[in-house]
Amino acid sequence: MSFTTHTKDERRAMLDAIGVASAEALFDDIPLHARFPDLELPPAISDIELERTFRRLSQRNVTLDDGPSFLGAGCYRHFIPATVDYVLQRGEFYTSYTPYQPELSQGMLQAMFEYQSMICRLTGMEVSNASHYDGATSLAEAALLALDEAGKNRSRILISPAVHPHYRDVVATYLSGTQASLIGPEDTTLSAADLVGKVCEETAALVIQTPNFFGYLEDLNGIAEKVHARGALLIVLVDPIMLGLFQPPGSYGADIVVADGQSLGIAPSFGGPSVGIFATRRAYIRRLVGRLVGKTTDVEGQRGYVLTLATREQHIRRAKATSNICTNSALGALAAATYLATLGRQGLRQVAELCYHKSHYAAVRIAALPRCSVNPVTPDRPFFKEFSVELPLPAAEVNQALQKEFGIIGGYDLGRSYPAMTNRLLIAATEMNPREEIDRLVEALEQITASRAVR
Amino acid sequence: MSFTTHTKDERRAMLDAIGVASAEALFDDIPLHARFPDLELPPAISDIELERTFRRLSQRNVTLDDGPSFLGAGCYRHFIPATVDYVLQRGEFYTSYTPYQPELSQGMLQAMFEYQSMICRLTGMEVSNASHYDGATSLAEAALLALDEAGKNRSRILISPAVHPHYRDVVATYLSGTQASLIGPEDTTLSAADLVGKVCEETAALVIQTPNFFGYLEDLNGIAEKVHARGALLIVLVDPIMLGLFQPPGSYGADIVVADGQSLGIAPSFGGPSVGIFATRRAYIRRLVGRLVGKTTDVEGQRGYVLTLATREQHIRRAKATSNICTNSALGALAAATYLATLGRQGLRQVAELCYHKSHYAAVRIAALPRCSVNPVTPDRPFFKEFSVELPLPAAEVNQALQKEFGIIGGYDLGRSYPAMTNRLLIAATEMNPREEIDRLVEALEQITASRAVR
Amino acid sequence: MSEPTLYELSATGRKAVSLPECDVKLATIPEHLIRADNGLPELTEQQIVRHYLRLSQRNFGVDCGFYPLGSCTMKHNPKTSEQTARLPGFAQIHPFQDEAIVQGALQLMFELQEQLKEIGGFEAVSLQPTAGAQGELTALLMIRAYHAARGEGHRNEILIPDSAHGTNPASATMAGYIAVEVPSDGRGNVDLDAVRAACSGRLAGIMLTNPNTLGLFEERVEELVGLVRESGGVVYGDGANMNALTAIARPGDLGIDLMHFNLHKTFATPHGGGGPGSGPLGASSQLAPYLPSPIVERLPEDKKGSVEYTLTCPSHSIGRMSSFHGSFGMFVRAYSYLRRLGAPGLRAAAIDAVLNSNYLRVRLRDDYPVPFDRTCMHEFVCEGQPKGSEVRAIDVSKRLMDFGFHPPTNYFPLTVREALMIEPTENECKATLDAFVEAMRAIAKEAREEPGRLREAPSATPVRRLDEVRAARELTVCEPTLRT
Amino acid sequence: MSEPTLYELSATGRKAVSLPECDVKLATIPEHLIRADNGLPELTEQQIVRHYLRLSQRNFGVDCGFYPLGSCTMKHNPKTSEQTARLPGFAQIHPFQDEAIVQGALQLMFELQEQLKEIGGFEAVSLQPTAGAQGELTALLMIRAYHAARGEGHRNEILIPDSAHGTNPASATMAGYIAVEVPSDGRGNVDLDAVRAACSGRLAGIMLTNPNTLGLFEERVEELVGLVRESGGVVYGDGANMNALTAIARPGDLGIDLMHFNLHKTFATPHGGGGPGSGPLGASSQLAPYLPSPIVERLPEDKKGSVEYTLTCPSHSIGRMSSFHGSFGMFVRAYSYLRRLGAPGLRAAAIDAVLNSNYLRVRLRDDYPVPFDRTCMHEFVCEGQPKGSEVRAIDVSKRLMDFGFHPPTNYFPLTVREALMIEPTENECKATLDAFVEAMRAIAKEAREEPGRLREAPSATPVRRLDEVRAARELTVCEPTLRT
Ligand SMILES: Cc1ncc(COP(=O)(O)O)c(C=O)c1O
Ligand SMILES: Cc1ncc(COP(=O)(O)O)c(C=O)c1O
Repeated sequence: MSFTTHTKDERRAMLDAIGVASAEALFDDIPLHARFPDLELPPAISDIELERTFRRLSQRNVTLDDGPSFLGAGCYRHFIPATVDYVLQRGEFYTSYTPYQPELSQGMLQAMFEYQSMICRLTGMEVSNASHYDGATSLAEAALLALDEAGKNRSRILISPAVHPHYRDVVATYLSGTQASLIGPEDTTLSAADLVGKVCEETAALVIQTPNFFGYLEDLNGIAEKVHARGALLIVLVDPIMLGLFQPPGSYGADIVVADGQSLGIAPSFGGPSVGIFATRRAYIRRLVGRLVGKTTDVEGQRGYVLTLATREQHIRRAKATSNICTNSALGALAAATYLATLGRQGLRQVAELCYHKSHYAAVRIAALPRCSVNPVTPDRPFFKEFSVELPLPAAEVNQALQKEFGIIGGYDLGRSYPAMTNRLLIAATEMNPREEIDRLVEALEQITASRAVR
Repeated sequence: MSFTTHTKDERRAMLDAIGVASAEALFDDIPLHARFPDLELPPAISDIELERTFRRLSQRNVTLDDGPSFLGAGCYRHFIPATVDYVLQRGEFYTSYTPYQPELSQGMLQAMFEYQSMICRLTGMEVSNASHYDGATSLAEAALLALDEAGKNRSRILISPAVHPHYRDVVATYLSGTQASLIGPEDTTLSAADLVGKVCEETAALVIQTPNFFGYLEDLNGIAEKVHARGALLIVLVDPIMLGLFQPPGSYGADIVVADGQSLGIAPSFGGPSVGIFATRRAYIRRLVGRLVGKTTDVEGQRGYVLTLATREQHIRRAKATSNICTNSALGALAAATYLATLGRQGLRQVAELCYHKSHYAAVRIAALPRCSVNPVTPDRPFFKEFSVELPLPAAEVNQALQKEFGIIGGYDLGRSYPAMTNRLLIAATEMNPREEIDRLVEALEQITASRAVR
Repeated sequence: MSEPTLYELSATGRKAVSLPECDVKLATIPEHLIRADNGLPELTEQQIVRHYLRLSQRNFGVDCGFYPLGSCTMKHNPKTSEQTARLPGFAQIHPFQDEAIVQGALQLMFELQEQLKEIGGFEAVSLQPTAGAQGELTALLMIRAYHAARGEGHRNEILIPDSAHGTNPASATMAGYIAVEVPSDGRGNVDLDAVRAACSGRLAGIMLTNPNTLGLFEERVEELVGLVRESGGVVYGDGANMNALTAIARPGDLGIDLMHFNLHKTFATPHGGGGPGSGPLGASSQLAPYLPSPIVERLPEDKKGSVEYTLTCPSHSIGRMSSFHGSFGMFVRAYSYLRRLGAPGLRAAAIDAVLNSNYLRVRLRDDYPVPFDRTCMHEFVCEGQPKGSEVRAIDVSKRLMDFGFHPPTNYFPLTVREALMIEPTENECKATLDAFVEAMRAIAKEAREEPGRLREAPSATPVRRLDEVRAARELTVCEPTLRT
Repeated sequence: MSEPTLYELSATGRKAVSLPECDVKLATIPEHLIRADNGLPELTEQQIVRHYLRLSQRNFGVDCGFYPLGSCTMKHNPKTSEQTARLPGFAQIHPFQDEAIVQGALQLMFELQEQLKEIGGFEAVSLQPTAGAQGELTALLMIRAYHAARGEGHRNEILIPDSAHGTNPASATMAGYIAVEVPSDGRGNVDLDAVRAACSGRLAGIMLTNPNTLGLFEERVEELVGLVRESGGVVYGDGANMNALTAIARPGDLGIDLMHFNLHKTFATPHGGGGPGSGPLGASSQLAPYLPSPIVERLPEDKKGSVEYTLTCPSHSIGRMSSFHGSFGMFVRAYSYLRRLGAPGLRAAAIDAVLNSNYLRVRLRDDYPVPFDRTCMHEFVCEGQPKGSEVRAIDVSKRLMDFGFHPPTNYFPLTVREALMIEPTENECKATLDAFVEAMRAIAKEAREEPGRLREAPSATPVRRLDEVRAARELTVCEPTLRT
């Protein structure tokens, strides 16, 4: 339907002021054959039907609240405190544009400044931008930054094979527009220490994820020194929840830290939108991508905040900008900031601890099942929140059985990304999984593997 | 859990300032035997458990969204535009107190002034208060006002037997503290015209509901004159949705108009909270109950709003106040105001029309069923939104079958209020019931009455 | 800039919603009952949103800042409760649904009743009353029914301390009682001698607020209760001040027969700009049979079918007090609060409420005399005329607004001249309390040195001081002219 | 009053959430990987709520008032879309759930794809890009892959009109292209001769914004498209300005090969203070095989099991552009908007957007010269230096704030001196437009008579004019010291 704003008289008066007979005449510049096409769109529905239609459509999806879920693989179910949506629903925030006019945007600017501050503390870095689209694009931009810093001769990004496969895809797509390329061995069990040896004079950066895609925590102490000694940068991709408890990448010399911020108060929402975290050293501040908020004062000396170093950006520097990003994920950053403020120092640590203990409990119990092995190949490496299970039958089949027979949303079928791993499941356990759910999963796995494995 | 606000040091400093050794010492005035009891309350649960517990508890209820519903009887499922909750979620509104300090409460005061204005227009009355608890208590207060105005000799409130039975209960309870009493014949089919003859020199007011509990529209033209001629007041209880289309009580001389405002943007919520509408003539403004907002100016001549005529109220007049009401239902009035503004002139009329047509469609189709009769006794009286059906078996049984076999929430079992009507169902159809739902109901009734009626 | 009214923003033909076409055969509408125009404004969704957003920004809630409004317990309203109450399983259920399909709602009500019983020390609780004042009225109607049932229907006096809230005497009148005022003594307690003198065969009961509206715990509460009971009266407690006593003392243990709880004070449900509230009523075993209907009961194990919880009517119930089952939406929020805190959390909350209040009392008393200066409970009352000045409490209040604070309650209780009643609640940080003290001290200084500044306050608010006399004289209480 | 930062409000030991005790056996955490302090602040829920409420009140959104920010299409964000996107069935689903249990989500994506195809006149649409700029980059990478597949990988120039948005050349660079700027002609169109001259064997394509950033429809668009196509180039359309053309003209019908849609402009999803957005990409049949993955496909009748909609990868896909399936939450909102309007509603919206913009153009042009003064589309650009004055566009903008309006876009496009780019959108009432005109005229008068007032503006905002130079010099971009 059309929501008429002007009365007939008003419309007439406006057309008269413009000097045209009808509003249609305003479109005379458009080639006649293409003007006013008949579109085959479904007819408009009323607000009542809209509500019903969308409720029904949404009910065609099984939700993560409907039963236990152990899916992770880059998108997690974490507790979201009610403060987050309270803040996100403030019209002043979510209906505003990028804060180009600081005097009318102090709220968002200060919130972004605080976001940057918390991200700096959490990652141990000196500078954070005000957000990127998501984790994968943050990583791609980090690679571009490294390539730029490294100069023409270094055109390889060495990436750990245990980096999230989607992220590797995205980086590869981004690099397809450059002379550079993404390289990395195939063996997903290689640790950071193994990879560092492969850094050479062509390498612009080494990319390590920790915990990696399989859940292993990488011990990165001493890695940065080696990478730097070989003239490359160290890019670390992290799970922000982990940073509540474990060493920040800044402490072991990372040059760029990127992460997906979905875990910080953002609903999974079928994978998007999320927020990309991007933090680096002060040395690279002029090469940073995206918005950056800085503190200043007004003409009366009052504290205030503005977007700063805009000379890096596309709207000023155009073809020479550090990136093309314009719209970012400010509201996601606001959610993350609210989340971090609400969880606070103790809370985030506690969440990280719960994830650690729950996933270990699940791993230990599953490892005890006769036909399952947990974290095969390298069972002794520390892990966080996620681990993989080798099953006696295809993971896809196990997931189906979990869903249909037990009402459980299983783990990520690693065969979807690694053809050699069709029998392997990646399982995540967080603070949202009470023990009883984990026990149900273990029992279900036991039954499924016992009854079906022999085929 | 306890949410610690003060640090240890702060707490110590505060105790020192007060001059006590411990916070417990502040309770020395309490008799020792009663001090610090051990309470047997369930242990505190974490926010994650809280969310899960409440989600599960809520899922033990079948909701009105889960399937067609035809329940009305004073609480209705109407469309609620998204603007309403947008407004209700504004912390500035819902976490504020009664606007005693107008300079900090202009938002709520203006919103209440606008609410009063819209209620006046809608009812055709001159004065509306800023809300009462709900429809039943509004009616009780209207009765008290009438008794007060009528003077000592008139101590009877004559109430139509077709007024909502719960409302009659509430009025009776309220009157139990007075010398007055509630009277009325038993025959629920009596119209206003029939009742007016029973107004006598003991009657303070005649109370008529339109549409009445059974859905009949009362033609009240000319009634007020007769009531007034006999020295009593006319109190009219309405469905506010109806006022979008039908004559306002002010137009036919009502003295007090009351209503329950739940239909105006408030979720059913198991029956509460709602908002009580209370409007009257200007002549009774000093006898009005509850808050009243008036327009004024500030010292600079700016327009502003304040609570006015507080001398009627308990906090000033104490034992001589017009009522004891203090907390009212301001947020409910805000919801109603937002609803009325959003629906607007055309929208409310359209909703009323839809209710009218849908309920008539349902009535006609059900009347055509072999074993059901619609609006028995007086089938020719006009009705709105609701009508009753005489069934060949107990309404309770029919409701059960509707629910269990067809996933339909049926109508109100009139036997719950009128022992002689155990086979009668009160059915409401609103703009929320698409034709297909009504058809499903008709079909279900046909099957149920055919298969079970012979016992 | 003042905000135009909805009617000023309206223009013919605008719509903010789109409703469905009628999908059934049109019925004949009786022409003679139809109106020409329902008088509502016409706006776009954008206009509506902006209007209310701007209005909201002209309003001050606890979410905006410190709100030490005495007697109102302006505590933080947890955001999780707001989400919980909006779950479709709670918001989208009808009071007349078959009990078998609303067991979750009934269980919640039952458990809330149980917890309130335990907290108050009562035999039974009805959730029916929709606010504190209605809880009072309900209690008084029960007392009336109770005496009548015992053949003592002639008892027609209710004692009410002079410091009581206005709803107390107003409720007494509505219940057909004569409100007999009893004075306070020199320590801020109810004057026991006066009570003794007022105890007669006409005594129906007493309405006791404890801690009272001075924020003081009745030092001889049991003696007082004893006096009333001995002469056949019922002791009603106004539970508005329970935030000082949760898990600290149970009114039932002190001999209170009846008491309403304010879920919108003690149990953190929002005040909503004036309501809705909820005023559940607790009763001792003698009074319990008179509680209003319905009450939720749990069926004994052997009787449970698909129905475990059921609505019942007490044996001598006075009847209903509201349209359906009371303010269910508030039950959800209050129950959520209770489950989040548990007994230790409730006690900690009460302790901090009392700690914060005493802290403010001692820090303010040099500038603002505290007439009954002893350990207070969750609130205290001082004189709003700073020492050495002539300004009035209202001026201090208005000036506080310029410092970003909501003022305390003014001119109540009536027993203290220029009363300022201050209730900080347990949620406030020391930093906030200290900032408030600073502001109050700065104002006291101003009051002595440049009192005009107070009388002209506020100046930092959306409007300046408003002319209440004019409002009452002109009585413009709705938009003056009909839209054309 | 400025608002303290979270760190300034923090104090040791405060908590705003209560997390469960660990209910499983504790595992050993590798000590050497643990950190001592994660550096987060510690606050109560009340502090957090107040902090963000106050910050929000220091921010201006479309919900607050008129926001004619050119090129940004600040239209009303319907509140129903916000509710819809929060339905658990949309918000609480994981991108890796089995397709059989997310058919509702896939259906929604499929239908959104279909509608965008129809509106744009394209063969296929991928919802993958997360914003407009990413849509551009995606398109350019597709063009690169397309040429490479045809053995024309040497084509390395992209023509970009001088009025183009900064993201266009920036995207070209990121995609490894040389951005070749083409000038505008005297009527604000792309200079066709310049394009002709730039067409060579090196031409990879052109990035065309139509209507362009002057708000003007390219008068000879088909000729222009023809030129580029003839020399083997691909025509990319920057769809940021589609709000002028929905149901009015389909870019595909005009020969555009690729175009991104801005759901956060044209289809009313909120801008979120800077994001997240969504930039679905439409493609003609030649380019469609290169679209990023995934795309939702509907299975033919005979192949459907429990799965009707499935994610697929186009045959020559360039790969992924974001972590999962794009900004799903925005798809829900945009689809809700589309279903609410339908084709007639979309056309009506475009018409009113253009009507409002032309109305402002003619009413403002006497005071603010409009360099290309012909019928504009949804926006227009004028000079922000009022006739007869010396003030700058930025001063006019800041002064507008004092009148309660958000300023237009400043200094863009670069082809107009002191540019003010004004886009009112279809939602605004005439009354608002008139009030804006009045304010602009009053400011023009001030600019001539008391220009100092403009240079000192704004004065009615939470802060006065801010020192951007200082910010860039000091570069304080996070809280300076660690909390102790
Ligand atoms: C002491 C006291 N009693 C009773 C009441 C009345 O409660 P309610 O406003 O919920 O009706 C109040 C409320 O302000 C109060 O402070
Ligand atoms: C014309 C034009 N092109 C491209 C963009 C970039 O879009 P986004 O901000 O979604 O990346 C914009 C946004 O401002 C724009 O106005």
